[in-house]
Amino acid sequence: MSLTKVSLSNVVLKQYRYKLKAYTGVFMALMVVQVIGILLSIAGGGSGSFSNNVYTLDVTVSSSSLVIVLTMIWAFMNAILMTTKSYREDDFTFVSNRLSYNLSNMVFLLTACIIGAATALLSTGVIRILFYLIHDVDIFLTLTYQVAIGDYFAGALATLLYILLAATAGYLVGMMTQFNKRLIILLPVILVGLNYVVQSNANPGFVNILKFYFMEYSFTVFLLKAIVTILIGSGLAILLSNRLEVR
Amino acid sequence: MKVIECEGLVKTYGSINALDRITFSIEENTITGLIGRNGAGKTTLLKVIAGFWRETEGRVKVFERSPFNNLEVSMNSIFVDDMMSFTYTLNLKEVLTEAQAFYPNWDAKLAEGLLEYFNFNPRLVHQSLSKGKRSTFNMIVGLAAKCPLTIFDEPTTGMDAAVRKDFYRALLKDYLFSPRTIIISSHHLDEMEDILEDILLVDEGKKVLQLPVDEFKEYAVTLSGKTAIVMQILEDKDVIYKRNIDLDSCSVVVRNNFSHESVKRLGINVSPVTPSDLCVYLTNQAKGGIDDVFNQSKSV
Amino acid sequence: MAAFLSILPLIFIMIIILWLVAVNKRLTRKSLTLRQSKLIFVGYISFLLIATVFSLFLPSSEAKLIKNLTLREDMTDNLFMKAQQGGFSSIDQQRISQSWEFPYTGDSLTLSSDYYDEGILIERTNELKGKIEVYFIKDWQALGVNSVSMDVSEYTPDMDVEMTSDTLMVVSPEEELIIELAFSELAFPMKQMIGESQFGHGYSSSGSRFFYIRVPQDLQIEFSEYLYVDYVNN
Amino acid sequence: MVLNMDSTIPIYVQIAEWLENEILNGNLKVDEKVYSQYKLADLFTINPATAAKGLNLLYEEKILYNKRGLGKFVSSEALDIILEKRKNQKLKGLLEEAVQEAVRLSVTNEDLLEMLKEIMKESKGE
Repeated sequence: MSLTKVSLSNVVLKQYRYKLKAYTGVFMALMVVQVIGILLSIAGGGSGSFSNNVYTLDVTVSSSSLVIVLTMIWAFMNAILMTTKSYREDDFTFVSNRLSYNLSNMVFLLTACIIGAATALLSTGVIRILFYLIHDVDIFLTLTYQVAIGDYFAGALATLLYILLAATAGYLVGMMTQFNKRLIILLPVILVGLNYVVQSNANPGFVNILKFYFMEYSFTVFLLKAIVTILIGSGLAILLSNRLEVR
Repeated sequence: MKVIECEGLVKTYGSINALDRITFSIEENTITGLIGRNGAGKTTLLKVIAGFWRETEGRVKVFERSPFNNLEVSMNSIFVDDMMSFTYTLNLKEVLTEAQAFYPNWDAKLAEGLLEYFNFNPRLVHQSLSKGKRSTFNMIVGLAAKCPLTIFDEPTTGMDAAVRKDFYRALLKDYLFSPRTIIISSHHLDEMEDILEDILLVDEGKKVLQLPVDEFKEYAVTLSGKTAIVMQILEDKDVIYKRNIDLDSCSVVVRNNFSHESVKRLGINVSPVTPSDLCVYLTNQAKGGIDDVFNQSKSV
Repeated sequence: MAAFLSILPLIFIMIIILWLVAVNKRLTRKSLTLRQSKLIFVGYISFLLIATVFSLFLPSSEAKLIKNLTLREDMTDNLFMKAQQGGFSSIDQQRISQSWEFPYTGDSLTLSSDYYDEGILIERTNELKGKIEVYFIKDWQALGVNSVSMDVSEYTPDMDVEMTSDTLMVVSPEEELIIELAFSELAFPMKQMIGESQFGHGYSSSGSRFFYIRVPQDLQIEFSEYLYVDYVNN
Repeated sequence: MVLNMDSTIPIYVQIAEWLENEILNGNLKVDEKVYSQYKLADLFTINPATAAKGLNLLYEEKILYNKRGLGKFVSSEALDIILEKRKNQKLKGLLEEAVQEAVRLSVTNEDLLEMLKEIMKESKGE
């Protein structure tokens, strides 16, 4: 029998398509997580009150922020799970090497995150309707911002990038622990160490890390920061897993 | 052409050498039986060959390539064991369709035919199958993939005798139809020795023997007779295994590299050793075997 | 410790989601096939899409938005100023939400209030003899939420006045007026990209309402210093 | 057509013997093509290399001859060779056993020969 030549992209594509069929649980989990997020958003909402001596304003704010945060956690968790042994064994049943395994995982995660971001953004409508139906309010204000289409897309992309950042973090953490179980203990140490490195006299380190992303108001710079982080994280994960033994 | 070449291959876990400087090669289009006791390093060796595990030392070449993390090796080989896992979202038939996408030589007709022959409900999920059925399904995947290198690691786990027989028959027929390099690891040599071409016997991570089955069968003979007489002629012979039958008679397994006539003339019975017995004798860690344990406990 | 407590719910949520995701794999193992999962998920997405379309038609008109605060006529053209210039009679009658009339023959009148500390205009006039006219004028009320302003005049509470011997007491309604306001805001990444502050909401209110009290020309008026009382320039 | 897998005789020898029997029975005639190693492998569920070894055994004994690219054929002298071989081997083997048994039973060579002559006489007389 003659050897079959292979192209990496071909195998990655096949694995990716296989994963779309195999990992439906990921999307079911997304659904459950987002439904929980929607219900929590309606129940709690962000609220505040404001008072002058004419009247007291009782405010309930609805937004899809919580759904997005939950989707980020979902992405983080799923990325970790995808690095685990049981998922990996599924992969290496058929043709695969570490690189194609990682690349197809990443393409799959990217797809899942795009879907997650899209559904998270779409949940705004549901939240708004349920909010309207459930809360007995005097003033229902839906139009708070005059958002330019461009800004809206920037925001949607930023949402996706946040979810991707969470997924990358999860994937890297997962790969580290797969690579060596002892790295689980090392992880908090690294975080605390990083905390010291980036702390300033005004803020502890982790606040600075959060600020690095969350307080970046320039879309271009945020895009750059997020993409570079994602690339570094994915690259590290690939490097780590390249020495990983499977099955 | 040599499909697999190992030279001084070492695989270490902590301080244990699962493979200990093993050197051998496997020719193209042969069926090799990888024989050894539990923990002899069979699975480790196969996983290194399949590219799942990385060798610690030495050289391993599959299709003249280093197998670890090699996509081409992965594409041209399939590793079948009872731990094979398939996604639970796809039923058996769908899994076969997916597998077809991965393997260019995939024989869909064979896969479907075997699925039907072994009475599988194609709408079931792999996880819901019994152990034996699962092994059978894995075997179907392994055969239908028609990979130039097909590795079966203990493929018959859980199969009943009839299915095992069918499996060996199917394997042989498929091999005749599309010759390829097949490695089967097992500790049930007697069941499959007929379809094998070569036997690779490993023990404690080392190669003990690699021979064609026929030569393996003639590798050793049992000499049995009066202990005094048998002992007399053992001088120039390689003793593999010794067993006392009773006080004054014994049977000894020796290398078959002498003329039987002279021995027979002394009234010693010369009989062949079955390959599976020979494997046991060759890989006995404690010389003497299980009997000694009982003898010792009696003497205490 | 406080920082730890604040991330505690987050950890809690993470554990729940991890459980969900992990258990999901086991749950779906038996119950859901690929086709079923696909169907459910497509259903979920269509539900979201339909809801999004519907949400566009929600009545948001309940809020009277003020497009540009400074441009509105009755805000720039303040009624208080107008009345102070002696233009009370020209004020739109609809703006006068309440009026009272008290017979009064004393020489002096004391003004007092419970919480009210906004404008009181007093017009001395010869037209009135032995009585006092009190008008409550709702000028305007604007509520700002972040960058949006809306007119909430209709929520300005009605006031009451009480006359006891020589004191005119301005009484605020017993029950505090509460405006229930709900609004949906953009998710944090959107706000971040638009540059809006992510933390907290900015509320502002501005507006005016005042009492216009017409008294006989020679009535002596006394009031505590915290009342803002002005006289109409005749 | 079933081989004795548990027999002490190697499979390839059994294959060779089976083929010899086929020739003796007249199932395989002179210059007729014999089964290929693959056909034999399929027939007996054995490795084709084992089957080839059996065929080779017969080829070396000149019972079969090779036609390049076509396979192996029954040679003209096959029958004679087989008969000769069987005589030599089987008979010799039986006699060997007889001698060994005689040694065990302390029967002298002369007594053994005497016994043989008597048996031959008896079978001739019948």
